[in-house]
Amino acid sequence: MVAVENITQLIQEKARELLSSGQVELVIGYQRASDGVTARPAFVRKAEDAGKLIFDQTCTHNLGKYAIEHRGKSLAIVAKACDTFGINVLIQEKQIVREKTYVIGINCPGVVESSFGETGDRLQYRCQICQEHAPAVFDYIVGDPILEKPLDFDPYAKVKELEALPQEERIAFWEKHFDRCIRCYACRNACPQCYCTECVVEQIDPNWVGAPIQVPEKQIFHVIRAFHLAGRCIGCNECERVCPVGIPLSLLNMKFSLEVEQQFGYKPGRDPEVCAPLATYQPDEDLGIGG
Amino acid sequence: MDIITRESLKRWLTTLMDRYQVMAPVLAEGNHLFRAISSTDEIAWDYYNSVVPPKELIFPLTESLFTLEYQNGVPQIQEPVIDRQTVIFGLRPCDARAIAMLDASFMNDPVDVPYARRRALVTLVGWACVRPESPCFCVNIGGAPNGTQGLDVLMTEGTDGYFVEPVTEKGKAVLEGAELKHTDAVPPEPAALPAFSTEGLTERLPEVFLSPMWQQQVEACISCKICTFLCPTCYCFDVRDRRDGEAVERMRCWDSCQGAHFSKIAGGYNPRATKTARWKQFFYHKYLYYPERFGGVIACVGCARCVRKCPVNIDIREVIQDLKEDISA
Amino acid sequence: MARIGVFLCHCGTNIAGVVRISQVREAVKDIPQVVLVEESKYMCSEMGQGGIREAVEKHKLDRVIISACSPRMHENTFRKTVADAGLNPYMLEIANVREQDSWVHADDKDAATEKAIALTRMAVAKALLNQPLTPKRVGLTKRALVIGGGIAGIQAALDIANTGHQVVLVEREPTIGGRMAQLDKTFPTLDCSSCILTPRMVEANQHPNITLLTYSEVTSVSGFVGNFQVQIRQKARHVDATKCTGCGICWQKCPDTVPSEFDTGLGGKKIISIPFAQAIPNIPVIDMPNCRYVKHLEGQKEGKKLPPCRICEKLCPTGAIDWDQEDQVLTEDFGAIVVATGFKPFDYGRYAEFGAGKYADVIGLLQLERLLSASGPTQGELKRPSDGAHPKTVVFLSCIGSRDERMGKPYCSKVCCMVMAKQAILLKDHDPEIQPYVFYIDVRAGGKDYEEFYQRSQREQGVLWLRGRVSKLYQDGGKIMVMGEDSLMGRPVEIAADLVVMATGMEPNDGAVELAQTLHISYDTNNFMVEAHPKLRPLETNTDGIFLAGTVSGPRDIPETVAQGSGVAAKVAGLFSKDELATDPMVANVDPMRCTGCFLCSEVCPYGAIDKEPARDGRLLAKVNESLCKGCGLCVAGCRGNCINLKGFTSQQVIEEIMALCR
Amino acid sequence: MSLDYEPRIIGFLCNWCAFAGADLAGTTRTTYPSNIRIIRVPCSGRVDPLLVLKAFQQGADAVLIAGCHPGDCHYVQGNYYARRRFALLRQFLDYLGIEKERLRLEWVSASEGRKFSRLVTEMTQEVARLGPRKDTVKRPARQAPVLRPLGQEEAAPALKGGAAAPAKSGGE
Repeated sequence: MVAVENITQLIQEKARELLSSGQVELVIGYQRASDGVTARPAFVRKAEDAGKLIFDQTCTHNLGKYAIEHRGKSLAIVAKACDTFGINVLIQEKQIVREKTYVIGINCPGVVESSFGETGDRLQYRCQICQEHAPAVFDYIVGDPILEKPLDFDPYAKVKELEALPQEERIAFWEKHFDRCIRCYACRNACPQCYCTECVVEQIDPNWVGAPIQVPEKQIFHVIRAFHLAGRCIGCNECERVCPVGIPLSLLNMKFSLEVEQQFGYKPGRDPEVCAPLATYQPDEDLGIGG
Repeated sequence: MDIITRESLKRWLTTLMDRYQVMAPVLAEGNHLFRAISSTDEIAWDYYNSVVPPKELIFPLTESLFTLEYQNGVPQIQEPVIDRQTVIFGLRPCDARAIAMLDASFMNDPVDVPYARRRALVTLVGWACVRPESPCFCVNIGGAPNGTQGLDVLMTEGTDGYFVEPVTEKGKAVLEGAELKHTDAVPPEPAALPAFSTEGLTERLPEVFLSPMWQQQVEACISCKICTFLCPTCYCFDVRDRRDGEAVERMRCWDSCQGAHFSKIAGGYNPRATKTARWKQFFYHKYLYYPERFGGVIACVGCARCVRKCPVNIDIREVIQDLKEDISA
Repeated sequence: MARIGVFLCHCGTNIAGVVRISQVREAVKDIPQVVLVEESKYMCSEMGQGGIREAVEKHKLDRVIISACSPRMHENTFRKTVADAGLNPYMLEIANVREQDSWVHADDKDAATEKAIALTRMAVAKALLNQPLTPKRVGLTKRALVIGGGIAGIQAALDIANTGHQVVLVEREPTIGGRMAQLDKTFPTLDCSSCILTPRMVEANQHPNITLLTYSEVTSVSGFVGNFQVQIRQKARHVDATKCTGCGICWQKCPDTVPSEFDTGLGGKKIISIPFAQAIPNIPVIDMPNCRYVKHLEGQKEGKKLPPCRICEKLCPTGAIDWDQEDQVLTEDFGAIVVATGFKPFDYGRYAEFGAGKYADVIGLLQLERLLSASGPTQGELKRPSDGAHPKTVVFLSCIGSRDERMGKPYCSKVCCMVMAKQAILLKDHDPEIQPYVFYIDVRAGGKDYEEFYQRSQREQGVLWLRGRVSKLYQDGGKIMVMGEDSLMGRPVEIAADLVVMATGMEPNDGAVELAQTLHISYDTNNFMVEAHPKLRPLETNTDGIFLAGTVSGPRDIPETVAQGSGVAAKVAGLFSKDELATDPMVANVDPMRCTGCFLCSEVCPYGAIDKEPARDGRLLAKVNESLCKGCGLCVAGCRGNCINLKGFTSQQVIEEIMALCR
Repeated sequence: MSLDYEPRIIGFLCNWCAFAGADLAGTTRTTYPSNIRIIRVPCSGRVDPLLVLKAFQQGADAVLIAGCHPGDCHYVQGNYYARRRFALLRQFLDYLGIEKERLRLEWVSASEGRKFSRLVTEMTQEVARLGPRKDTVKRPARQAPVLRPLGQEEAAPALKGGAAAPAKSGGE
């Protein structure tokens, strides 16, 4: 793994400073998990507790989720490069107030694949394809800048492979995966971009999806989830990470990312001032619609 | 004690398939799950435990309770037929014990008919855990890696086959025709698990209901339903009607106290609006309410699925620890 | 439980001849909530409607389904019917079994019947969720804004003012009058344009109910019919209107001259000047960038020494020159807005083959008007721009920027043919030796006395009309060589012309699109603003309270434009005859329990109808301004959380419709 | 017209252009296949993609959304948003196995009755050619396999001494 001790130390110091000066009332970061090897979210309110904060390549969680939960408070949040894109989206969508959110941005070396009690050196796929290791928004930045080098492979390769399959195989592919879904909604709830008071898939009136935990409903749920993330998903891949039954959700999100990028030339979270692709239009664009 | 070689075991299972639907752990895209099998080759012999507990085979994620249909103006009510004899093969003692707990809640008066029907048709052939590892903690909560409770047959993998221990008459019946050989050898003892005690928890939970500890424990909770859906002893469900033209199908689907809207009542009031309140419900149900009703039995079997799969590593073992400290404090 | 009455219309044989009504009756009568199924030969007839009214009362119906012609046909009729029967008019649903069933599936009675059943079931399914809706009532400001001080705007302003209502007339230029003021004479009567226009200008200026805001532009519009708030920027003239008497000393003595827009660049104007003699108001404007004093001041910054001038200031008897004057922004309330921003002539410079505007003696219609006009740069003496010589051979090219896909101008500008005829005749009047040639594609002479006028130009004046296009113009010494063809004779024609006139078509004025966006009204692919209905509502837009007059919505001649000005006035007067307005109750509404305050809704709302309202915890949540909302439902589809619904088209209702159709 | 497969097509038509266009097709007696079922909406921009998903879930073979031509939207810009939404959704559904041909957004003005009927004819044939849906989004008509009148089977017995069922310790 990349050496990140100094990052841990800098985060701790900054947290201490922010809390003792009263500039923020809460620091959201990472701490060591109960398995002793991976990380989990930490919520620090007292300067003396700042010592438990850590950062290493097991810090995979996107903490933006909690920024929404604690909206209104003045807080500091530890955010990897991709997490800061999420924060931008939340600012764009008026879910958090920039001024009240102190972002401790990290020049992120990428995080590794890990599960309870297990971790290793293998970068997560989303980090293998990452080409923006520097935070898009921050008040304080830690970690050495990372040299961006062009990918020698197509980040969307997996999506395109699937696209290339014959229809029957694609259907079979998704059926076999959605068959395992138990509608625990972990994918949705882990997503920092999902913050609806009452998600449409749980609404009874109107009954958009229906309660049955069966393939049609499960599939509709996943389509809606992915569609509602179209032009908003910043690829943190929390959804896929938390899925207990290993559904390749990134293949759904990345399909939309691909389309949004190709059709509208838009990447979410880079600039909160830019209008989201589904909230704007070009009068003369064609998009293969209308005859 | 009797022993059966792996080969005869396979033969036996294959013959069972004529009379029974055989469910066993299989590897589905890298996830161990219980599924109906048509060949013993599908069985994941090396599995540790299934992601989704086998309770889903008796208490399905979604089941149809009845269907109401207008037939020339007259409403007709029909219910699904449940008549399939089933063997669940290879489940772990913790999950079998959990099923016994589900039985208590579903089959006591008033009896939950669909559950009872399905349950009556199921025979449980379990596998002892020979090499249990942390975070499993069955031994600390009244279970054992080779416990027999809830099982009809217990099998324990040995060097030259599986030790077979019929537990119930049902178990004996299902073993008919199995090529068992007597042996003097004894099943291997399971590896030891880190020990901690859950003594006195139940009794003292009422005192700590208002402790700030609960809030701290679940600060990171994202209100997903993993812990409850993967819990072998959780059995909450939601009853919904599905309309199809003028026909209505009433179905029940798994639900979870961890879902933000689970407790919402007519008019929109939600008595468990905070995740702390929901988390407390989860814990109190397992460690206080259930025991109060069912002879002090804690409705947790220490399978640690919740620990392994929690997206934010809320570790019930830590909770128990905190609780002890909080109580002693 | 709901009590639904289903009424099946035969529409004579229009429906019953194809759809087996009895089968439809059988299929719907067993729906639990349906208490009554009735048929009528013509449901819209007085008898049919009477039947519905009786049934509603007799059977205590709370919802009515009418399976008949398109709701676009009779929805309002039947809403009134059920309202008369004491039901809320919105408890009605119509199944479109004529236009969208029996008439299009006449070849397949089974299919048509099956579809009629499906559509009727669908209507029932939707109606079950209908809620009584009641329009909201709002007051209105009986004061009109007219944008554009051309003849259309002047006419509208005068006619509105004469109904006793206040009018503000906003004109971008320093004077009102518009294009008509630039014309010499008008066809087919050949009466002098300014002689008939200027009295109207004066009248508008003196009318007690009219406020003129010249040299002003509308910068923002908010609000809705009856209650618009409009911001108007009054540009600085640097002449104090309250002091200026229009004596004219300043523009007589001002040392510098620049090309005059009014004279289409052919003549000059002083730096401080009025556009033309009869300008209203008669108050000059200083062309600051070109003014010596301003240059002097700027020079000082860079340390240069330039003469300060300030002659106008020194000579002005009333001290009206005000160098420090700044733009004023006024905010005014109006109940109605008339858009009459007119047209501009097409830029013939875009035709490379015609010299791309390089040849001085190739001019447009408007330039020729100025050259012919007694008040023009040449005092009406016809001199060609290049050398001031008197042209003898004048060639007109028609359809310049009209009926020309290449230029993205597929439409006909309607007046050019007549203008050419008029100008050709005028040329003859000026100098009988002139020989006008007109290259035309077709002659469009639709209008009272127009054809006769065109004939006269040929017969009495010997104007030569050649049917055919001109392929090329090029300069040859003092001549402009015109290469064309006479398609009637079927031979090429080459004419050595002294002056070539481009019959430039009409296109919307600069800033028309921006204005349309400011007003939230739609404009077509040619940037002409769009009428609510091309035939039946030619003066309205799709935004209530905003009206169109004149060439802003398409090419027109003066009579038509004036007629529209008066027509619009009638519309405005009609609007102002009410004391309060009812708003359409089919509007969106936000569920504050669900709203997350992301305001995606307000980003997609075309009408700015989403207000921000603080919730208990201080966060801003969306709230629909029902007076602004037009019920398009963009916000509904835009909202991820399904926190917004559209009354009359709720998601629940559409889902029920889908389920009814998919069963 | 007879097809080897009779598809069910749900049409969401905007009230101002497409729905009027469909009416015009009727007024001019321009016939087209009856497979389409029309739902009237104020604007193509009102059509929430979730409604389309609902239609597919309920078993529609295809969905047509028709609105005013770009620039002609009665609500100025509704069809532009619709265009973006459905351009994305089509691609995505195709990815999941619902062919692009099954979801179309088209422009039909109030004067284009013929275009509408052409459109429906062509779409119906196209979808008929595709045949029934092969994806798994579609809800099967009924869930339970075999049904019998309620309560004919004797209810299962309660546990003997159920309360004691689980033992405190499952050890040996």
